[in-house]
Amino acid sequence: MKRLFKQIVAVMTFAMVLAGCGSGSADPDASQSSPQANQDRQVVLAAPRDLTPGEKDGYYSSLILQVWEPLVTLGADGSPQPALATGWDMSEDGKEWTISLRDGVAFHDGTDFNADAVIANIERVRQHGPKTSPFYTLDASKTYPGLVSVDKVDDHTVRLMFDEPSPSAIQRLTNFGSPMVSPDCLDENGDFSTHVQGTGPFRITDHVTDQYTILEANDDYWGDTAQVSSVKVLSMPSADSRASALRSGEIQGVLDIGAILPSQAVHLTESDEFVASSRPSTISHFMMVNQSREYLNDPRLVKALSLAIDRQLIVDELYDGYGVASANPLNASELGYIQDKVVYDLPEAKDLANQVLGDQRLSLELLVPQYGIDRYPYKEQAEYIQSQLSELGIDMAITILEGSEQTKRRTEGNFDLALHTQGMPDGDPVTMLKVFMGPNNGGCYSNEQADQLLAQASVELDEQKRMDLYKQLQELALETRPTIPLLHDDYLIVHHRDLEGYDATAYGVTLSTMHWAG
Amino acid sequence: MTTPLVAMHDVNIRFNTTRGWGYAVTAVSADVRANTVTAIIGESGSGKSVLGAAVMGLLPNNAEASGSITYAGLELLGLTDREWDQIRGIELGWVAQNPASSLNPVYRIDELISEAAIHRRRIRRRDKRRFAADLLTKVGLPAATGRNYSFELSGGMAQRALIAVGIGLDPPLLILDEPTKGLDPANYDRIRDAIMDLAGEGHTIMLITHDVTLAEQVADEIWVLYGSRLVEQAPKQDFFATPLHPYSQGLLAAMPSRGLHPIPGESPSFFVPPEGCPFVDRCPYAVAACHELKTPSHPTEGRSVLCLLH
Amino acid sequence: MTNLLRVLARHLIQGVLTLLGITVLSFLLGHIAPGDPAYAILGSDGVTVPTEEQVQVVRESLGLDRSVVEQYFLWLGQLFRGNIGVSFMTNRLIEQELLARIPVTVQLSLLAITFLVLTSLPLGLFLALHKDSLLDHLFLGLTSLFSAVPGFLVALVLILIFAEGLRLLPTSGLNGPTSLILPALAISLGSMTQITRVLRAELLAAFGTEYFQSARAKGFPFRFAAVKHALPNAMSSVLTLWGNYFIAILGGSAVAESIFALPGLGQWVLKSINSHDYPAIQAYVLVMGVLCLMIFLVVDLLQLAIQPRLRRAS
Amino acid sequence: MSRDSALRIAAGMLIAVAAMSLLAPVIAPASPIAVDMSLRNAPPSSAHWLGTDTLGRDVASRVIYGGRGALAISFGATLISMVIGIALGSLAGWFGKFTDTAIQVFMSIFQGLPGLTISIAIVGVMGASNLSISVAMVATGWSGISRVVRSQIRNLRNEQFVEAAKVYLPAPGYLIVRHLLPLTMPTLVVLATQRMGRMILMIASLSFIGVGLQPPTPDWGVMIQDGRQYFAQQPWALLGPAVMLFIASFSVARLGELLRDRWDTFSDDAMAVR
Repeated sequence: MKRLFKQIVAVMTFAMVLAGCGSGSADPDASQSSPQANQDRQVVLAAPRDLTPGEKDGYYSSLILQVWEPLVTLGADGSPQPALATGWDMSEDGKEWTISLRDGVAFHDGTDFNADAVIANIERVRQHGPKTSPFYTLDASKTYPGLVSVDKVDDHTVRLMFDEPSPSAIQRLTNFGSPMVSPDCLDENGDFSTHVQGTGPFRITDHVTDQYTILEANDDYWGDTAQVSSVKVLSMPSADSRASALRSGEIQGVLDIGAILPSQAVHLTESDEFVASSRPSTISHFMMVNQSREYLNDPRLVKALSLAIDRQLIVDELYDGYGVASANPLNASELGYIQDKVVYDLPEAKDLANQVLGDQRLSLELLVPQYGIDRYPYKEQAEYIQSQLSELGIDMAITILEGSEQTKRRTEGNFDLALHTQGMPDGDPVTMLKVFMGPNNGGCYSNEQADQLLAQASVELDEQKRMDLYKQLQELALETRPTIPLLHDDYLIVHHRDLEGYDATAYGVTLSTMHWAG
Repeated sequence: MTTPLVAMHDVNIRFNTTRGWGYAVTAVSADVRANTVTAIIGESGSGKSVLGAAVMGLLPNNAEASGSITYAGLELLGLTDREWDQIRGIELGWVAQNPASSLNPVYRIDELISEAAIHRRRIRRRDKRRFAADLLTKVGLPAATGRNYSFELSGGMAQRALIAVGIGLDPPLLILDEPTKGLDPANYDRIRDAIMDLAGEGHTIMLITHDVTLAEQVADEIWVLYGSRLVEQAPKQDFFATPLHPYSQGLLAAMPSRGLHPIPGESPSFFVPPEGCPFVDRCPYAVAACHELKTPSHPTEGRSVLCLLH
Repeated sequence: MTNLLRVLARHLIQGVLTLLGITVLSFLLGHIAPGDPAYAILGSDGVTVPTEEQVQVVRESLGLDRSVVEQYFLWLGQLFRGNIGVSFMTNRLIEQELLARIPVTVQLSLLAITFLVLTSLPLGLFLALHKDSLLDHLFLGLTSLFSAVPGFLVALVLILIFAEGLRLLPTSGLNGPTSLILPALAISLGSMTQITRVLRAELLAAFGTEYFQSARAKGFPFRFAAVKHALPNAMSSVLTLWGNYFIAILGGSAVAESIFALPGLGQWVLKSINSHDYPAIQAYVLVMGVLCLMIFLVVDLLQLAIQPRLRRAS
Repeated sequence: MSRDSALRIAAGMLIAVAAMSLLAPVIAPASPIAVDMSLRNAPPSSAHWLGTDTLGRDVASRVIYGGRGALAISFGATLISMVIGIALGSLAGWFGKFTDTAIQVFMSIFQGLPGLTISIAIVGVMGASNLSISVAMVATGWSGISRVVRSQIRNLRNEQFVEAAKVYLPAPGYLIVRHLLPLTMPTLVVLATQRMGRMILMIASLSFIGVGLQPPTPDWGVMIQDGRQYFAQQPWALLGPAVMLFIASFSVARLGELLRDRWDTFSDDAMAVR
């Protein structure tokens, strides 16, 4: 008898130990505090990806966590605005830029932000670059093309010397173009030895890959300090999980590109428990066409593909109006953007397709990146395109691939069609246009006129002439279709009504002004 | 006349089976006197094991029992589970039919022997080994057998271990169901002696067996069951000297010591409710009236027989 | 004791044979995969269009030009040296991925198995003791219902009720121990009803045995005899069957990890599929094979514990 | 409810589901793949009995078509699994010694891994298609059947009538097929139905986690996954396929249970839902 009970008790205790670790231990951070000090209560947010890729990443963490700050940021109209740099001016010949730096700013580890720190950051990118990252590649040849030297004028002024006129050098330094981190947190090959020590309103105190990042407010921030003392940012790849975490009160808000699907935002904000906030974003959505493949090298078929897709319908129905339908590869919030009138003409598309294919059916493969499904309605978008293309006599198979695998297949030219998002790395329109019209644009598009215009625009000193060159480039793109742009989306976030001061910006959220409702 | 320990009056037991009612025991009335060995003999399917199970209250749940069985004056039929638990083991001891499947293979023999005593706080767990050892030696087994499991014992050893288990709480009434079935001669004698010792120590024994020779050697009283009815009841000497019921005579004639003469014919079906004397179809002296015979007659003191001849 | 060693030896041999079989299966999987590993490796380190010679060089280095059998032993050799291979996707050694992810899947499956045992033991016993009661019939109906509901539907319902509805448990992700409760329930509920039904049937059979009857004859109340005498015997016959349910739960963890976004083996293999990372899929099959063998071994050891017949029989 | 009437109901439900899937082109009210973006997530109406999904496709038609893939594959794969299972099972059961151990080891590979793991690996490597899913289903299906057939053939082998038959029927193959297998037929039918029920669930699970049948072919598992996101506005996009999936697998599983009880044969309980 005794032995049997002993066995049962053993099984029970073993199970209790296991289940014990399963019993809900109270979450230490969410300590319920008295009303007036409730700003100490930790805010929990979720993003579709890990916003802190860590030490091997060029930036360590994303700009939107406001841990590190750039020299220059982007204004609403797409023009450069002062951040850590207070002002800048260009020499007559456009080869020399003098930048004045903000005074009285310190990194989180206490070291001063001054000319030497800026030079160290720029040298880091030039020597150890390019540094890959899920955000943007930190690459000196893209951010400072033709940079000869950078030297210190005084403690708070630096001068950049270029070997050719660089009128849009400052645009290229916006946001991800110029991350300023403390030189002491970098190791010998330009990677991070500790959490990134930036100058921003938040500092990182803890991080577990693919799970969460914890931010604490930086009390001696040069600007107005953050209103909440602690933020926990979870990494939740699946859109359904983020929506259901909002509904269950597990998180108070979402952030980063593709934070919430438009349809989920519409549904969540039906009740007044949740509030949505959106602004035109710097992200555009494309359908890349491999114009080296048979039939796809025929511009008529590419035009047919473009005409067969009702972009306005996609924006209104799948993105619930959060976005701008457009065939222009340049992002809507970019300098010199021309708002084009989208054309949807299925009959003409059928006619064009018929001219190219005759009555035989063409089978193609559309590559859909997994991040597209996690952040955007790419699944419905793909199936919509599938049904439209079947009207043109094209049987399209949908293949879902991990982001990195899809990028590899695109760079190898091993694809027919591919849905793809492209952010605006910096304020310079030429960078963006080069991605699609430049030499290795992955779509095997080549056009001398485009190359010529691009070369001119990057050195043209006169601003008016530069804007005119941008206009010609966009018209050329609309005419020759290097790729099939679909829309520029809105940066859309949703948060619980208990959280105030939490709004969308062109690229990110207002983390520092966020606070608990009174 | 010693007082009857177990008194059965008009006991009927039938089973609700998928093929309709099966009649196992019909209108049995008889008494078991204290400190005696009553042998209940009959061929398999005559209802003797069912009668034993009824006294222990261990009938399967599709069985229906009527009439009265009293133990020391206490009516057993109709006791609640709790009441049964009070008397089983302490008052009534049960030694099942086949030892191999009646000893739980998961526990050692000493655990099986002493678990009831420990459960009723007769002994403490610490004394388990000694308690079992005493009982094992009593039934002629080495004390070390206690550490074995049932599948490690031979048929004879298992049978004696089962007896040790049954007499664990020294119950006044012991019911042994076919204790000698399938045993080799050596073990047969040991079991027979064990039964006689138990009787000697004052246990009242109901011995259910098809082995007439065994009954002859150990029993004080003989009951003969046939076709679910008690066809004859008599003290041993009278029974073996002058068996009255034709079936009893046939039974004795079939014994090896008396020439192995088989009884012609088939035994009655389990599903046919018995009318009158169950032996009527095979009885050389059968007459029409035998079909209506209901009550046994009592030719002499302490004997009864269900037959018109007496 | 000799029996214990003999059983363990038998198990070891059987396990090794099975594991070898699984390595063959996982090797063949890698082989029938479309595409050429050489291309995949070349493609991943930035060489835009690998030239024919380069591909040939890599093929030699991978031994792809030798016979299949030779390649298998070459690959097996690598395996024994602990080098499961490099994942095409992340270029990281697969071991690093495995070491990070195996604990999650094991914890999830263990918790699911614990739920299973903790509910089916008492429930099976209760239903056997209350045979044909209303609850008994209700449960039997529930069992055939549950056997038809897939794990992922159970998960969706659980999320709707406990996470979003009652806000008791996290909806997904792995932050804190409570996030394993719902996924574990999702993958074990289906099997829970099956196992309880099987245990109930075995208990009812045990109630009919002679050793149970003689236990009752000793005056033990029905419940007491059921626990002490019927349950161990019933357990010994259902335990091997339970082993199969535990294997099913281990497999089901892939579904739970995909719905609840748990960074376990299942989620990893699904990601690897989306990047055609065949070495990762091979590694997944191998690891699951090893985990299953462990479960079978534990089940057999438990069998030895509760069945003296196995331990002692000559 | 008597055993037989339950049997008839379960069989009836299964036949109804099979007929629905087979006659889908005839009975479906609309095309299952016609996209109509202007009518997204519409509630049930006379035109669309169960409303429309996120792309404006008719949910009712997609539910009716949804079973075709799963039922066809699970039925086909069950048959093939039976053939392989019986062949190898008989070989192992009849010959014993070397062939038996060899086949046993081969079986232990597929027994030693969860069905879902094998399926994910096969479909993952071969790419999601009807062929790869069928191969996966056969790979996870045959070993259970072969194990049962082996044990049955082994028991029957030393029956007297088999000894006698051996005299005038030297070729074992013929003897097994003509004499032994018919005896195991009830068990095989029970196994087949249980196996098919599990396959229907497995295919749906594979589709749900994204390795199953590919769009645009309508499939219950995929529809349930897609329907999750718009569950609040249009619950039928998820409930429709979920209910049909349940009915299909419940009727098959129940049929298996009832046949098992009716013929009182060995059931495949050991093979849990893989």
